Amino acid sequence: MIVSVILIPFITGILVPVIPFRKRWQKEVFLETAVVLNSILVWFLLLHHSDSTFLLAHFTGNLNISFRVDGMSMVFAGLVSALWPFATLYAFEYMTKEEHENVFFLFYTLTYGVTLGIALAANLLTMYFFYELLTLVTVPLVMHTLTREAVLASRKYLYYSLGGAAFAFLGLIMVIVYGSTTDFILGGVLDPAKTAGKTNVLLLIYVMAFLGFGVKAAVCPFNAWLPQAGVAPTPVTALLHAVAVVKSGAFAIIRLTYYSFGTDFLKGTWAQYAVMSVVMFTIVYGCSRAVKETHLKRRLAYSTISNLSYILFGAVIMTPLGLVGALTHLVFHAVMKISSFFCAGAVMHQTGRHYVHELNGLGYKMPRVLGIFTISALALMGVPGLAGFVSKWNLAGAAAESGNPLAFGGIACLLVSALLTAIYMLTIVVRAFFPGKDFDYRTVSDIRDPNWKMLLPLFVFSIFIILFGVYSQPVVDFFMSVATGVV
Amino acid sequence: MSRKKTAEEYEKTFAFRFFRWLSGEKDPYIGNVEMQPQKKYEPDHEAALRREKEHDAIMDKVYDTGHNRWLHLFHRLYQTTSVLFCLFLIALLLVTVSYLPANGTVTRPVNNEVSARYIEKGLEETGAVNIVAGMILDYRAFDTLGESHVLFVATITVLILLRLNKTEKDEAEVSDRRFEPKNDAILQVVATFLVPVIIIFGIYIILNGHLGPGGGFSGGAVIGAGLVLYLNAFGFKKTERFFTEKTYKWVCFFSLSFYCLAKSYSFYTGANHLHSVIPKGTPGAILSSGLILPLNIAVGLVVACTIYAFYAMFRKGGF
Amino acid sequence: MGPNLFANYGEAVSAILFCIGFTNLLLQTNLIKKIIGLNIMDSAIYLFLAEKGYITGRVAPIVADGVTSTESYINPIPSGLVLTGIVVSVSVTALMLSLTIRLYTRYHTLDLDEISTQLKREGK
Amino acid sequence: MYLILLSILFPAAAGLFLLIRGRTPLSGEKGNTDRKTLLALTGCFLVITASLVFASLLTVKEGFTLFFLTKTLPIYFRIDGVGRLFSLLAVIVLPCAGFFSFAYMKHEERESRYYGFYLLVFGVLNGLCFAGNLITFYLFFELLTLSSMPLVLHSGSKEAVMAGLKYLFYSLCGAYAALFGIYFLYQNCDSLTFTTDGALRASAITQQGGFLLLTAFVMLLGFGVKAGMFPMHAWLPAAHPVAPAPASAVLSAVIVKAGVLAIIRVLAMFGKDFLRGTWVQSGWIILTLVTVFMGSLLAYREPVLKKRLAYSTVSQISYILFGLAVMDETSFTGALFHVLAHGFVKAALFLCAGAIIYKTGKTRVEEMRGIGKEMPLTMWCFTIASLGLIGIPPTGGFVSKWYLALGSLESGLPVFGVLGPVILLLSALLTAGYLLPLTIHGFFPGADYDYGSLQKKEPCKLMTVPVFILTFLSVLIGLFPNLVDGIIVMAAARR
Amino acid sequence: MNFICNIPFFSILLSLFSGTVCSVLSAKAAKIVNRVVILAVGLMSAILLLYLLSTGESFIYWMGHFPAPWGNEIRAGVLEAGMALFFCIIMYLSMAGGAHKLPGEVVESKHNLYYILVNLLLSSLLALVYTNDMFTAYVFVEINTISACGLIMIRQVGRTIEAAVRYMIMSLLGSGLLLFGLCIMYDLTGHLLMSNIKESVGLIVANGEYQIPLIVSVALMCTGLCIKSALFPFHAWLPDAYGYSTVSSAAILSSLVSKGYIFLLIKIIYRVIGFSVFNSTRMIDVLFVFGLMGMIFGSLSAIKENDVRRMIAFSSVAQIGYIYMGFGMGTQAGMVASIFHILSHAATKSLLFIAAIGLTDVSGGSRRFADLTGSAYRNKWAGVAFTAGSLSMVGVPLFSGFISKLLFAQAAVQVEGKMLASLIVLGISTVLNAVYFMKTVIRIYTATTETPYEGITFRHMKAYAVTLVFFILLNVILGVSSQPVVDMIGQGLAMFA
Repeated sequence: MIVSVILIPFITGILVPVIPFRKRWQKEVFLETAVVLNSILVWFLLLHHSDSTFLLAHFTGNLNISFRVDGMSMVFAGLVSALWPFATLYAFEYMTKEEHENVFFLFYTLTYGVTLGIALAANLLTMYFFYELLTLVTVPLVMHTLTREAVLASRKYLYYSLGGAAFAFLGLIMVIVYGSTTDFILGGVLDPAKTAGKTNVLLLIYVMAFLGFGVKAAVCPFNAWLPQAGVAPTPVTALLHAVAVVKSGAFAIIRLTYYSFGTDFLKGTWAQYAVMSVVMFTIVYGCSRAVKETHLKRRLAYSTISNLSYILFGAVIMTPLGLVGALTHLVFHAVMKISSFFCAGAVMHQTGRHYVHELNGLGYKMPRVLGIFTISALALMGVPGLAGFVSKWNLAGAAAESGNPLAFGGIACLLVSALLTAIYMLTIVVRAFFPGKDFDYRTVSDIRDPNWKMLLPLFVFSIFIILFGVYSQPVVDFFMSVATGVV
Repeated sequence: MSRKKTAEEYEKTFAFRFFRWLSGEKDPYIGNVEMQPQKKYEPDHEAALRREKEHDAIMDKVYDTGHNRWLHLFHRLYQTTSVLFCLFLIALLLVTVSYLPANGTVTRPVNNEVSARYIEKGLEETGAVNIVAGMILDYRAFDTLGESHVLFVATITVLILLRLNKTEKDEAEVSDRRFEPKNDAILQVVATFLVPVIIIFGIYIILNGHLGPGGGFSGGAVIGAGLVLYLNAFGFKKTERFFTEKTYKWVCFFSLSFYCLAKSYSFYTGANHLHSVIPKGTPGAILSSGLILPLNIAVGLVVACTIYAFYAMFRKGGF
Repeated sequence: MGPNLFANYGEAVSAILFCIGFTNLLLQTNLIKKIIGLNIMDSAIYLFLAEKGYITGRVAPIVADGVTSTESYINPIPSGLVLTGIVVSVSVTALMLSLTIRLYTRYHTLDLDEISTQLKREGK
Repeated sequence: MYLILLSILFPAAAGLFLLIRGRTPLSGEKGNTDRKTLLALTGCFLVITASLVFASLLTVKEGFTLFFLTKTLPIYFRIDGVGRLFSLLAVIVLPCAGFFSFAYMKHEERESRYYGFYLLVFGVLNGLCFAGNLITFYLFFELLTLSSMPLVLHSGSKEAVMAGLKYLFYSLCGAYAALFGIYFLYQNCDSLTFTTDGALRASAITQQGGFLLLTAFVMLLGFGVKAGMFPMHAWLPAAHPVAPAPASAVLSAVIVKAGVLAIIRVLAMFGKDFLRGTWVQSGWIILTLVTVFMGSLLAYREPVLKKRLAYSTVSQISYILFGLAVMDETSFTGALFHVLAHGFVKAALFLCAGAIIYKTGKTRVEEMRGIGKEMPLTMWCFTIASLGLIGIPPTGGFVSKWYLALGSLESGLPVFGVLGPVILLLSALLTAGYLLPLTIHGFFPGADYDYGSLQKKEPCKLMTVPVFILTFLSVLIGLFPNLVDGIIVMAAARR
Repeated sequence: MNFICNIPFFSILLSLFSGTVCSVLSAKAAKIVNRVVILAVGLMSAILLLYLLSTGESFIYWMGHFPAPWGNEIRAGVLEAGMALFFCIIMYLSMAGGAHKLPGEVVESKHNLYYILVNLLLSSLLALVYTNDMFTAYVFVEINTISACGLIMIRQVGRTIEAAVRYMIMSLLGSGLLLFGLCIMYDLTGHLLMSNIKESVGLIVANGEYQIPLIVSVALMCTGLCIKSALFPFHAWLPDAYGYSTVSSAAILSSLVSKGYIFLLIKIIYRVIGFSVFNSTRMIDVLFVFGLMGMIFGSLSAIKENDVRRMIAFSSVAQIGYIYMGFGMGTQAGMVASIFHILSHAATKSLLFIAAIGLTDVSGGSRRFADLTGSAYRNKWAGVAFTAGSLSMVGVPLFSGFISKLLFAQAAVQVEGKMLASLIVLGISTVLNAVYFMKTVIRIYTATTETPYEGITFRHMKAYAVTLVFFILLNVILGVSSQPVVDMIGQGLAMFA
């Protein structure tokens, strides 16, 4: 069952170029059906999960590839499978203007499977395996346009990701050698008997592994790939570089911190301070770069960098509440960012405009898209009543509760970042809706909102943003039970 | 003495900026947050190619040994360090040598049961009077098999390097005629006398390999020297009558095959503790010591041909 | 310094020769000199081996008059090794020489650095 | 309960309705009838909202929780004394300025957008006043910033947009600084519901006292941004002049007061006893005094009328903040009184300035010689309001400043107890210095004034009546401070 | 004695003999002979491996009629048999994959000479693997060196001949040192057979005599073999030699020849000096440091390289650094990792060389990156194979490179003092690997609109494509079911002791 949800996307993806579809809509229906079915299957699996581990294969020694559904997997798998059908729907419309559709959908669907693999992995090795695989299946997507820019971007993406994985690998080794098992167990698996006297080395390796996985999560010195990867088609940027790929990085870090090394081992050590400082710096850095950036998607990408570090900030607080904060932001940010990316994509698709200064006055011609963009912008800023506020509240609350002085500074960083978020998001909104006195409306006269395939996901996402904003209780409760290990 | 500043000067002062901020006239994002179009990324193939060329040019310069001062300096440094390295190595080895067992004494570890048995039982077990020959062709025959193949593979590489194809060969022939000695009367006369002697001596060494100093390699080398002398005196035309590449090929092939097969048989029987049908013969007689004599002959043939082949190759690139 | 440096004068000489040959092989840019270095190096080793086999007052291990006692002959093994070594050395020298010839006919120089420079110029 | 909700949601819904209905940018071209319906609708909405607010002010006693954001964060509404006071100010000023703008906005584009946001602001303000806990308050505080920003940049000129953004980002900066404090308050309080005398846990004070003081200071600074307190005052002089005059009036009279309200709330959360005598108090007083003096000084040298008024606002709001910072009952009363007094006066002044600009197009003070001859009614109102701002006896300003000075002297603070009143007086002198010349030159243009070209330019009723009302109110509370006292006492007691 | 025990002897002699035979055959016949011999030897090795696994004991085989201290011996254990099998597989695939290039690069009349060299190389590799005698090892090292040199310069362009000269010089230095070390060792012990030397060494160590000569001898032998296997500071000859020779040669050289020397070094460590004695010398630290430096500097040079084959060659320097790092750890686990890496690197590097040739073929024969742009679309099979090889090199799970990385890291963790250094360098080196390999992969998948070169389809390169598929399979098998292999290596090492 677990394997099937990973395999179905693989099979579907491979079938896309193989089956000779006569009409485009047939392909669309086929893909969408498969994806939706798979999502339903995933949700069914999550809701009716058993605690048993499914062993797929022995790798070497006591290392094996196995899958299991636990709280964290439920969060991530649920999130991914909820977003994917919408993203696919959106992609159909978006890709009408792009080439080599089949290759695109092949890898796009493969990525679904791989991401689920990361989510459902039962041990560190399996996760690492899918993590590397994720890099590989997403590279063709980044390269898709095959322009020089795209090639440079994907090259950079590969360097960074593989390089990061190399260091994450060291963490894996530590867990294999010093842990009692590589399975994920909340609270960590390190064996105190083995680690005695080696604490500092382990901490050093933890920091390395953190930064290694952090490459995917675009932690500061290693974030350069993400804005560049924005050359990919928007469905990719939106879903992968705002959700699936980068969140896998964050997810992996959470797994590493909470489920492998264990917070008891890490809390209060220099390692925690080190990673927390890095994360805090990234929060501010990402935002500042976003303010400076004039390319719409790249600006959003920088915003993603900053927001990912919110998640990591929650994770490195290393308390259950911190984990709750991280998970909340993991999920909510996904919805907000995918929504804003889709808006950006819709604008690009409809108008071909890529730069922020080209968006003047579009608000009157694409009110739906930009209205939704405004909502997601406000949510990202953290206006109360929208999803972003809840997650920030949880994060900051956890930081304040932790009593860690550096975490207090982290709250300040969050707020500075919120201010910068306001700057870079609202300037867009203001431009779109208040183009200025001498704006010539004729330049936008033949622009209109996109069709339903693009709008439907947008509407759904904005509804979710508001819903999470005003009524997040059940979700947060669920996260709480994940963080305390009840689920 | 103070004077009134001009407006421009004033605008640069701290006071002006402070006051501007105080009165709320400074806009922090004018010029900062304002969106300016960025330059679009242009793929630049030309530049890449140019870079590559420049790189090559630089490399050229680096490798230009005549004119590169740094390279000279580097060479100096390299030479000095090499000499120092050599001295260091000498010192190291001398120290090592000084700790080695003393030379010429019987008590050294070298003189153990191994050499003792070779000397004591060698005659009996191999049938060779020359214990060294017995050792290399019987006790440690695998080494020697390898060794002959070293020679073989060396000739192969020399062939690869220097053998010419048909057209080149003709040219080489012409230049060979022009530059090499030919029809030198003294040489020819002396060679007429010497060559048979040399070759017979070589054959003697080969045949007596198991009885006294000598063996296939040395004898073969002597024969080869005789052949080379013959070639020098009479030229390729004469030698080609009896020794061509084909001859060489087949001689080598048969000798080595024989060597291989014979030794295979010997090893096989030895390892499987089978009785070898090859008789040891009477020690001291020509026809004795089992396989050693035929092997010496085979090796001698190969070596003789190879020595000659080396010479021919070096001189002309063919036979 | 150990006790046997002067007792082992033969080995000492071979060590020095070895190093000279080694350095020549490493250092000289002229290919022929390199080959000479190689030969010096090999010869040093043969000298070393010969010294190993030698025992004062004994003769070469060729059975004379049926005497097969250990006391009368020197150790035969190093001699055998030297024989093998010589052949290897010959082969290698031949190979090196033919390589040299080949390079010389092509580049008209024996200087390895010069050859490298010309090669780089060729660009292939 | 429903009244409160209605008084918040109705204007908001009405505003949204106007926004969506009239989103085409060229709606002005559709002719007069269209505009009339728009005005009529807006008028109705304003009146209905105002009556709803009055009704809720009078009837609602109980607080209620609307829903929970997360388990521990309820959206909670309650009407208490302070809220009532501010709500009163809002419910008077907003309709006045709204009706004023019917005339003023005649020639502007996209009126519907303006009114839409205006109504939104109204609703949000109501929410702000009625908020019963810090989170609810913060929610509306943010929304206030967001919804009032379009009013600032309405004209759409480059300066306006820039000023609007500046306003936005300054306010958000303040709001986030405040949010920083809220996180820690949340950690160290049992609940975020407003109290009167400090909600901090005793254990928290002993353990983290120093840090909480820092938090308090950050919060004060943060909310101080909205109130134009010294280091972050720069948005005010940028935003006021570019906004339409009625919008400036609302900004200056009401929205800026939101910062004051916020600070009162924060003060109550931390408790005066916790802050009194600490470095936070002294630092805060210094900031307010600097602001008071600096604002007046800047206003004094400013040639553009609306900008001069803006600087004046900077200065005056810090009067209020000073009153709060002294943390004395009397000065607190003075501060609350000044909220009302300044609110009416400043609204009146801005509306006058708007009328002048609308009629004559003059913006700089030196152009306004003889303006009193052209627009006598307006200028009379302007003069009376000026007197109120300076603090000449019959007006409300006198009463408030009296209380402020008195409270400061009573408080027994070491240096500031005396220094405060001195600076207040100095500032009052400066106020006189920057406001009265306008009156003097307006009515007595001097011998070389060309009376031949003089023509009456008195604006229409829609403009004058709101100015009258506001001026009248400002005098009224000065003459009969007891009218307000009731509310203020209630506020001081129940806060 | 079981008949199967003759297999090592048979396989060595068969390949030697086939070399001789090829000298009189035509090119075509020689090729067939060559293939058949490799296959036969491979098959025999497989049988031997199975036999050894079933008995679980190694055996000694007399080369002649005389027992241990007198006669010559060869010895076969699990590790030896496995290596022999693996070498045969790699060699066969390399020959098959590069066969189509041979006619273009080598004169027709010299083809049979080429096959002679390959056969002799195989025999020397087998002898190095099986031998139990130091001097025999030396002799076959020489055969190996000369035939490798022949393989380099069989394609006669200036570069290869120069490279061959450089290769020969370095190799001869190496052999000289090896021989000298060997002589000293002989002087100290009086034996040439490995097992006997080991006994004597044990005695020497126990007595405390001759410490300095012993260490110097070990150092000389190690240095000699390091030079021959192109450990970092001695790698100058390598890029040209691998980069310009004909493709089969490059594949064989990089994956087998240097590995033969390394395997000999392992034998020396285990069977001659003894693992513990070796570890007590400072030699392992030296190896460790140079290994680490090789990992870094090899990769750095590869990054700077503008020629795809030279880049792959430089990558070999880095990979050999990995192997020596494993030696340097001085633990059994490190050794297992190194040996596994020998296998994995051999499988990967030859794949890369052969895939690279496919790519350059469809780019007008140029190896510059600028010309390779988009070549993976022109030759899909080579593109995929190159990608797979690169991923393996970078250490992506599913491929063999990952397992060796895993083993190295696991081994490193167990060594107190060297853990951090090796882990960090491992990480950095992976990053560097990623940089240059992924650069290439992206480059070959970058589409170009106008290209003067024509693509090639499956029909024109069946053998080539099939070879590539086999290579990839080999990689994946090593990567997925590595456990048996690792077990086997452990078992083999246990038999060594």
